[in-house]
Amino acid sequence: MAETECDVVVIGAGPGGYAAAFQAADLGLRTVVVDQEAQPGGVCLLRGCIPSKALLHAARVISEAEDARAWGIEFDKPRVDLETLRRRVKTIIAKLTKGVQALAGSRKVELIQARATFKDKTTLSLNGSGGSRELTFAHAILATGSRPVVPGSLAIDDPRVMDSTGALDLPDVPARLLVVGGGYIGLELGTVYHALRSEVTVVEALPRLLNGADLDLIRPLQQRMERRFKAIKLETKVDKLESRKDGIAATLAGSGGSTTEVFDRVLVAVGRRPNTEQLGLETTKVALTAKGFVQVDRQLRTAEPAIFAIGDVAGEPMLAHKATHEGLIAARVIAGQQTAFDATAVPAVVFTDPEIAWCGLTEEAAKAAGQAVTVTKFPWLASGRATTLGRNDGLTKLILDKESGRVLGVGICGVGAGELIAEGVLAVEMGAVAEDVAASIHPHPTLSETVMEAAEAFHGYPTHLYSKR
Amino acid sequence: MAETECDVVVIGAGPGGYAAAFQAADLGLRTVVVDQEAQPGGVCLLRGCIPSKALLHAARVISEAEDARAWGIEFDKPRVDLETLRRRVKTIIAKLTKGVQALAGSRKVELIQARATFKDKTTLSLNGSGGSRELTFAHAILATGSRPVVPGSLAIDDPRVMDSTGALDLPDVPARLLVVGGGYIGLELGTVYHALRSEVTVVEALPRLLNGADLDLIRPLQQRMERRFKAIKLETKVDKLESRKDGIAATLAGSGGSTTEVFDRVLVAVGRRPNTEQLGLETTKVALTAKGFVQVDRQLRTAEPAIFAIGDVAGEPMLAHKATHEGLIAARVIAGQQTAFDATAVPAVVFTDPEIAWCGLTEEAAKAAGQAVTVTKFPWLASGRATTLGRNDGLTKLILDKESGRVLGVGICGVGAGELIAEGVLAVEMGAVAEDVAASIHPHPTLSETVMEAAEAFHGYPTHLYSKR
Amino acid sequence: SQPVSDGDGRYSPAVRQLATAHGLDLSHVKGTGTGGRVTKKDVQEFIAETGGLAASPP
Ligand SMILES: Cc1cc2nc3c(=O)[nH]c(=O)nc-3n(C[C@H](O)[C@H](O)[C@H](O)COP(=O)(O)OP(=O)(O)OC[C@H]3O[C@@H](n4cnc5c(N)ncnc54)[C@H](O)[C@@H]3O)c2cc1C
Ligand SMILES: Cc1cc2nc3c(=O)[nH]c(=O)nc-3n(C[C@H](O)[C@H](O)[C@H](O)COP(=O)(O)OP(=O)(O)OC[C@H]3O[C@@H](n4cnc5c(N)ncnc54)[C@H](O)[C@@H]3O)c2cc1C
Repeated sequence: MAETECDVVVIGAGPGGYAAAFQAADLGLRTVVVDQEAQPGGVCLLRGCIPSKALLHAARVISEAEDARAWGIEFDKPRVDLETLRRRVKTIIAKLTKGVQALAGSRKVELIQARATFKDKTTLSLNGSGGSRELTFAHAILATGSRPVVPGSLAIDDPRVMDSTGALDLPDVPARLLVVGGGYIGLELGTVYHALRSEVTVVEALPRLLNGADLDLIRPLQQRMERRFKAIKLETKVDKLESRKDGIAATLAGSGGSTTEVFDRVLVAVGRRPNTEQLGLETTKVALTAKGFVQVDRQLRTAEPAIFAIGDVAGEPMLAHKATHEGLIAARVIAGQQTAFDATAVPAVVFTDPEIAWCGLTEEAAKAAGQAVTVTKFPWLASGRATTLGRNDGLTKLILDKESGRVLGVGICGVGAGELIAEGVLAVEMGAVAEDVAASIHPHPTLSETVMEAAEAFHGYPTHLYSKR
Repeated sequence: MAETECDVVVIGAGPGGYAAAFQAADLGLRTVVVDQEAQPGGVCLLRGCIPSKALLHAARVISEAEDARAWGIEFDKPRVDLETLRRRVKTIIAKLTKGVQALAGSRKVELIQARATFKDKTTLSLNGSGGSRELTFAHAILATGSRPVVPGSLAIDDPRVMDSTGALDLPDVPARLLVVGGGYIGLELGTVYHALRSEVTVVEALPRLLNGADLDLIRPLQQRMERRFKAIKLETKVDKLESRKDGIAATLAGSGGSTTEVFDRVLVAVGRRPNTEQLGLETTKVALTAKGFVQVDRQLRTAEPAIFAIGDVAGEPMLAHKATHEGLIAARVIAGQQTAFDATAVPAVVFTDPEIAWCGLTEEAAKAAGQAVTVTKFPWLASGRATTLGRNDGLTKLILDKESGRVLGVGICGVGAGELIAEGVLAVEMGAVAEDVAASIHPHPTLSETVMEAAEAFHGYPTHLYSKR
Repeated sequence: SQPVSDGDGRYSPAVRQLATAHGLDLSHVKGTGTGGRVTKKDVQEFIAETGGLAASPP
């Protein structure tokens, strides 16, 4: 094999790409990362996880301050300075992106700002501001991520119609916001704008929000949102958007017929599409799946043996931590380790208020597969900690193997669910049974006790719950 | 054996006692609980965990609203209506205590309000408002808990000198509060009063706060408190308290000599003592340890075979979840199950801002025992989630067996540490090794990732941390 | 050799990775952990003893 300029080139500096590159370098490989953006971090850092969670933190502070009235702590409505808020988010992004740069530097990972396309299966051409060049590699990791989809019917040329990137820029706080899509991105951003005092309407074509999560977990969230948002319209489609002086007129078609409502802004958050185009993949043997993702095996190897793919471009779930984990595995495989992706539980978190988090098997998936499971539940109504927070709107459930009690899945709705699910993932991965979780002493008073009490329900009664059997 | 009136009598309806009673009833035993209070729940519910955490929630809302200024969310100082706040806490307590009553009812556990003393090893005499009676039992579980200690030198007859119970009553917000004792109760209540705008001074006789926690975990908390409180004085003793018109004059003796300062109120939180007196224990074979706790074996059995003891009265750590866990075990043993207390990790949480939580082996304990451990750390400075919260003041550490990487202990300082430690407990109890924790996919962006990244440091470098070795 | 564990798949990530790395069939490894669970140490000792003889055919 001819000498190449690097052992590994990673295309895309998102959470998948930079994790893969760092791991490769740590394992002694000469590693280069190419990204077209000036700052590393990918969608997650620049226009995804990080800015959305920063804004959701601000939203939470606002809404908790409102709720504090019932505690005798009365705040007047806050003055919101959008410019400072935007700057704060930018500062957070800058801090993290500089962190990634510094980590790359100390690991001697070269970061190149350029757009990469395959010239052939061992050569990339890089087009950057300084011109173009070629780069030969022994291995490539494709980590080009995904981008928002805006269906043709909604793609009108009006800046008031935004995708998630536009909404995160916080151009203003629209009096009336329409969120098209009841997935996590739409609901999270709807939560942000609601806290900033937009009147929020969510429409979702399916009969339910958050496809993939169990319905009983969605209920507490949906109930709270129904009280706070203007409307949540399920089984409703946006047929048409029209620019008007006074706003965007949206034609909403639901079971009850079709109506037209006017909004000051519209957020379209109906899905994301993998970035597989204009990459020169046709010069390689890399193949795509029916859904348009790059096809990979458990070692993250594409049909072209020297090329790997990870993260959003390599398939669902399109989540940062899945990308990172795949990145680490791909790098290890390239470094010669015998390893493969074998995680049984990839957690998903919806950072709304309350949050929803789940991992492993869901109750609905178990039912669909005809799997014999026992589902135990602990409602947060019975949680001391939830009561001290004034937030009894939550539910913790375990999906257990009917016979052995083995933890196959965990689902949580409630404030802080995104942190609580980590214990669930460990339980699933370790092959814990309900008794293991029940016998682990959970500190009092915490929300994590709800996981323990749900586990206690497998063999007996949880201390704080009793129902005749 | 003569027929007794009940299979089990539990003395004390705290988190240890009522959990034991419920478990006993669930296992088919005729169970009675005796408590001198009108409401069940013990110290934890009436004047411990629950009211303190409710007030800490209010404190957190106040302090987050202050911090939100940096985000462009400007709140004016809130109006605090102490009466509403007190009522809110009472409502929370009432809700939970009614819950315990309802759970007792549906389980057919009889609750008797009376003071219990042993007449002999099978008979209690109960003195209630309606007079006295006797109760014969096959087994008794002593769950009488503990009470605050106020050293003689500080026990002056002035209502401005309070113990934790007095401080939780929120008589007013003193302009100047002295907290005697740098343990968790003092620091938690100091945090509450600080948020309500008291100027707080903490004195601690030892050279450190929070004896038992690793010093590096305490540092972020101490630094924040040093910025917010008036003073934290270590190696300082309160020699004398004196009632004056303008306040309580406290003579503080430290390394630099002795000074006298005047405070509007003083909270004495220097320790708690088990309730073993006036129980008629001398009519039984029940024995005490050198420290004054009831002596029990791993089955929670005292020297008197039919009498068990659990919770605060049965030894350190005096924490609600330890009491509950012991209660469950004692009830199972009485019901004939072969079981014993064998938890390796009892977590401890300090619900300050930031929180501190730890479980299993601490670094200091490992060092003291000469145990070969590897300690890996992940500072929250490198956490994306902590950055989005503006709360990089945290640290996550793992204490790992040097050879195998087995997780022996976990320590966390940072916001939400009390919830995060649950994963640590499960890891220790399941015998997880660092790789298990590292390979479990933690959702992004969450604080739980810091546990994963600390685990990654055992074999290599965490993605978000790099230091030359 | 005969499987010695019931192979219910209750293997921790570290155990699974080690088995993948050595191409081991874990049902041949006897567990000494809680409830007979196979620990990483069990796998390491098994490999040391057998030289990885129980490798499953790919
Ligand atoms: C609003 C929003 C909120 C989200 N919140 C969360 C969350 O809370 N948690 C979570 O887990 N996930 C979240 N996600 C999803 C998450 O952002 C993605 O799953 C994650 O970023 C995928 O990482 P990746 O490494 O696969 O690619 P990406 O992060 O998409 O990065 C791909 C990179 O490749 C670069 N690139 C693409 N093509 C080329 C090329 N030809 N040449 C050079 N560079 C190229 C791009 O510029 C980009 O920087 C969110 C997404 C959005 C939009
Ligand atoms: C301010 C404060 C905050 C705390 N915060 C926490 C925390 O966050 N987390 C945590 O884990 N722990 C916390 N604790 C400690 C926790 O409250 C105790 O560990 C726990 O209550 C012990 O439970 P127990 O069942 O042993 O007894 P207790 O809760 O002390 O209950 C004992 C009961 O027995 C009754 N009793 C005693 N003698 C008799 C008798 N002779 N006859 C009849 N009844 C009798 C008492 O009235 C009482 O109701 C806190 C304590 C305080 C003071």
